[in-house]
Amino acid sequence: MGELIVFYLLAGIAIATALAMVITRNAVHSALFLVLNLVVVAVFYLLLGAPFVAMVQIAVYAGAVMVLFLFVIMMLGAERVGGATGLRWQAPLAGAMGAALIGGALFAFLQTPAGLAPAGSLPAPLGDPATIGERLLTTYVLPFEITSILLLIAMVGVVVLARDSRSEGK
Amino acid sequence: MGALFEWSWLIIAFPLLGFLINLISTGQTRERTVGVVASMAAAASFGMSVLVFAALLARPPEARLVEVSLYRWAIVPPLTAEVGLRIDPLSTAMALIVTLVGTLIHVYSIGYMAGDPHIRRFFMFLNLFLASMLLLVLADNFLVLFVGWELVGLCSYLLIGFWFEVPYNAWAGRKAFIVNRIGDFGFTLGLLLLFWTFGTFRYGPIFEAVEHRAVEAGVVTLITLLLFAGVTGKSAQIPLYVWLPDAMAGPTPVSALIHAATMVTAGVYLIARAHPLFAMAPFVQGVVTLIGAVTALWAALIAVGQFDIKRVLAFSTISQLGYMVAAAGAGAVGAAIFHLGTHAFFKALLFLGAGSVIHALEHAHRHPGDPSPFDPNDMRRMGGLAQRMPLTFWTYGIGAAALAGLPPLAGFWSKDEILISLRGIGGWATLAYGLLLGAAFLTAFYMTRQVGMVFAGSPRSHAAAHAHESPAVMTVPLGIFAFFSVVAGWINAPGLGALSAWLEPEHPPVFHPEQALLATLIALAGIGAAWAIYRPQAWPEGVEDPLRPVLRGFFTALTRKLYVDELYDFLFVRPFEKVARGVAEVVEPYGIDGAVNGLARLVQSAAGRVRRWSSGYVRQYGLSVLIGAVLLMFYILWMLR
Amino acid sequence: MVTLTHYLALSAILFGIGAVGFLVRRNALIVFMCVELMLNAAGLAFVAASRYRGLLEGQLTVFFVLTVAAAEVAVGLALMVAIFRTKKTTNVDELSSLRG
Amino acid sequence: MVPFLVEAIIKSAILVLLLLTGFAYLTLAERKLVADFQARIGPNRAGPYGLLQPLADAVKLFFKEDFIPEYADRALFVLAPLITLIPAILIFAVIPFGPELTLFGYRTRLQLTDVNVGVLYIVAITSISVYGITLAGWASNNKYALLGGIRASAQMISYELAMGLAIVSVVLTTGTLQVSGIVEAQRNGWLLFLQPLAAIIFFITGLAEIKRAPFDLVEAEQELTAGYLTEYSSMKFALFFMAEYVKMIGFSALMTTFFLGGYLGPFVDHYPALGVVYFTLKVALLIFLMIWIRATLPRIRYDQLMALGWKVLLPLSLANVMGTAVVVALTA
Repeated sequence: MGELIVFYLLAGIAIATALAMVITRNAVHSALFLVLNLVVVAVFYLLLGAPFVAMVQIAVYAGAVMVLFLFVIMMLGAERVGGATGLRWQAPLAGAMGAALIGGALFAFLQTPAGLAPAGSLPAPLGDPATIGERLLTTYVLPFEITSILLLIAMVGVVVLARDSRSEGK
Repeated sequence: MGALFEWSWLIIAFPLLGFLINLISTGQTRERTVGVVASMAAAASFGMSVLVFAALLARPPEARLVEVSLYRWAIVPPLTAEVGLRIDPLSTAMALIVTLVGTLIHVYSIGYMAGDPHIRRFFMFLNLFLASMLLLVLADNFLVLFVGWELVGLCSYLLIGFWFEVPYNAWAGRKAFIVNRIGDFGFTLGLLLLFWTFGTFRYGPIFEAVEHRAVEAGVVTLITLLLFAGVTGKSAQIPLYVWLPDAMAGPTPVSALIHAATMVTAGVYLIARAHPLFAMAPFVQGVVTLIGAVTALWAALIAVGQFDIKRVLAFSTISQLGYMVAAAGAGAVGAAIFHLGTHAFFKALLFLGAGSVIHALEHAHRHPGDPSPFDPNDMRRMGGLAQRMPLTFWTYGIGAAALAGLPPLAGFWSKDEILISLRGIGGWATLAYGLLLGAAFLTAFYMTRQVGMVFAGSPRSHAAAHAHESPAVMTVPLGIFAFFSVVAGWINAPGLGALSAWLEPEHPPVFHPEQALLATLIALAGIGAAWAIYRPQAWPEGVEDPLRPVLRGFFTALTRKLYVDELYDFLFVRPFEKVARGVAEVVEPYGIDGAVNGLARLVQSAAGRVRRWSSGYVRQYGLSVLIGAVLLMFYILWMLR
Repeated sequence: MVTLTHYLALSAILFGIGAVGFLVRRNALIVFMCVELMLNAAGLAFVAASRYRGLLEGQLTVFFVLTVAAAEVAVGLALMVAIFRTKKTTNVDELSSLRG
Repeated sequence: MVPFLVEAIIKSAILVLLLLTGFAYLTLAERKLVADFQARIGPNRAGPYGLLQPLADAVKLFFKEDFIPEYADRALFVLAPLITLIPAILIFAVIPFGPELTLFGYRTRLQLTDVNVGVLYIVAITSISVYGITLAGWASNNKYALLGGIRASAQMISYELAMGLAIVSVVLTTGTLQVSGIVEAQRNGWLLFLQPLAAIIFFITGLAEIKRAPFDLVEAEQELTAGYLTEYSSMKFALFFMAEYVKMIGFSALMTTFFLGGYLGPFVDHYPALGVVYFTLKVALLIFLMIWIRATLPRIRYDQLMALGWKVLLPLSLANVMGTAVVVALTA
């Protein structure tokens, strides 16, 4: 029972922050709501026995990715966006489609009896950093390495993209 | 010792490595380095062949078969294609001949090709050529043999057309390739039929099945006929010999390589290799023997009427190949390979000698700066070179004598053995025997004619008068080849019989004194007849060829190669061109282009309408994706309902 | 009793909100954030499934998604800065020069 | 469940109380010490030896006018000090102050929680402590404040990398992500001696992370007036001030835990309470060191700061991680 209350409380916060993020006019506020949402999801990860992923989520998403977002927003002064749009009809259609997506998914999940099964007894070391580390460096070492190369490529790409061509050669 | 065989793939790998090194080396590499690398690769391959040969020799005769599995190429049930090597007396003998001759030609090429701007490409192809031939020879199954076979064809194309800036050379390369393709078409069919019949490409199981008579003779007849079609292409037999004379368009070392070691011998090797199959099809054996004998005579006849120094040798090669094919067809594998080996030496010698002559003439011509067009291959512009190029003359003379079959030179022994092997069989073999005797006479005749025209008398052109001996890097291989042309025959001389003992221990070579006498007499007759016509005293000033007044119209026919090219042109090339032109002028513009253009126009008009969807609004694209996802989801839900 | 369905439903709702936000907002940065929200929702589903199936792979997937998302954000934001330099806007509707 | 909660609440309450008083007297200690270094007397009017000075400061700040600029983002302007303070306090959740001991017949660990991802937790919390300052700068709607905020976050992000890598060296050496495990691994020798380079890097980056001198560019009056603090006054300013000093304590505690053997010391196994004393002494020593540095070194320039972070500390720490990995792999 307590578990359910915690779940609904957190789920409420998650949905509220997500909605707030989409609705609010100010991009900085949006970013902060997203940070809140990410932190709530990290708490869910903790509840789900995945402390490692939860910590990585906070460190990477909240600590790095969203700070980057804030940076760019503040640097560009892009809190509020002006200008015209030629897609006035888009919003209602998008809303309807989103509702259909959520509705269909909910319908599908509620229909499936397997999803209602309670959590089985959890093997103790699941989600424990040592287990994850071992698995990453044995079974999934190839994707792991590929990821590292991907990060390197992204890094180089960002340096190239962000270099101001006007200041080149100085 | 067994471990050595595991490394026998190095025989193929060395020239391939040379090829790769020269491939990746920069254009700045000194040409000397390029040639040395290629020659070293060939030499290393020869050394490895010697080692493998020695290792095989150390084994008792019945254990002289080693199969080395290298690599599983592809498994497409029921086909398992494996790359493996078969080390046995036949393949090692071939490998030795190929690598020895090949190495000497590589060395010779360093001198001959000096100064050519594309020397790197030349040596690359030369190495690849050698590697392909060795792959062909050492393969332990027909599929890999076929790979080598095709690679050899490719390399010959590349090398014949090496100086492709001259349209004739490119055309000659194309001709060689296309004519070979015709033979290969039959060969491919034969391979397919072979696999269909035996379920494998490997020699071992196939020969075993043949030995136990596990397959029908009719099928084998068909298979061998088809394989022989490939042989007529590669080994230049009637009716597909026409490419070989034009293959002279390539640089002279290439001609030597093609004639002596790498290309044309492949067909003979194939017959020898597939001998158990041919043995089961007596009809095909008869066909092969007769075609070989007829080719021998026919080509020898044409050779009499040629003026191009290399062209004479080309027809001579066709003729000599006829001997080998006839022998191999008659089941005398040992005799065929023996002749192949001796022929490799003296034909390489003759070609390199001819190259030396051409080289000298070209330089002599270029030196005084004569602007007039000049064909250094034309024997009518030569003469009197014996005094000016003594080394070339003497070595060339030895090669010619060996080819003519004068004892005790190499050609005498091997030719004799072929003739003997045909004698006792009777029937068609007797006919072939007769034809080959005729060819022997003509061989002696045209070789004497050539030596007379090139070396005897007085110079008939400015260039010939100013020719000088070639450099040592060219004359030394000549000397080596001359040495082998003398002694190579003794390896299988009566009483020694080393090669036969090696290849087919159960058939020791026989020696009939009366046969030897007959052959010698015929050769001497040929030489005498030629000398009577071509000796300098009998040659009046201003006459193109003293034989022309004797033979009149027929001589013209001979110089025109008996009109075979024209015949093929009329029978095949022209009709084909007509069909092709019809396709190009009617089918393509209206049928194919029409369809393509119509499709393009359709796409264009459709795109004009569809592009409005591409509004440039990212959000709209996103919406399309979402709509698609929602529809897909509901479709799946509906399916799972 | 919290079941897998609870988490999947929450994940679906978050994903839907992200999707709608992606389609409705015009600020490129917020559009981008909505993508992150969707990724995050998917991650939640993965970890929940991982928990209820007793498999570690779900968590590993999230780990990889996280790193990829980090790379993606870095490149995406750099692109956005570059675009802003020339176009002086982050309104996605004004970045439609690839119109057909 | 309930006893666990009660225990946690009691522990947290004690912790927060200690931190608040500790912070207050830390300000006094700093002023006194700096005064000594500069041959001054320092505050000495409020109470004996100025011991009541912190109280006086608090009262003064409390009664100042609480001013919010007109065009500021009000909500964030108010929240920013809290967002700054909270992560600073949260760090203490995983720091062990002493070994397991029995208090009033109740066996407990002098640590709020001993999770197996403690080190990751520390990294995560440090990484989000950027927000408060950045937001304070932005919400003030003031150029100086915004520049100060952006400078601060750039500084913190840059130095976080080297700091994280120094921590990675520690984790590699001890083989655990559990903070108590790292302390226990130092029974045979402090990591300061095993990983001197990592310790130095950690100390320098730590100074930059908490923006202590010589890395206090964020508050460089000559360039930015008071940086992100420009528009703040009264209690909100006090909260920022508090966060600064709590971070100082927190960083010293981390340094102690990672490199100075935490609560370990002679006889600690027999008298567990001694652990707390050792811990406090080590932290005090580090704080003294920081004040000393502040009183001694001049502030470095911004480009020097970035160059030091990216071109010296990051490569060094990377090299250190690599070396450590090789040694660990060879000795394993």
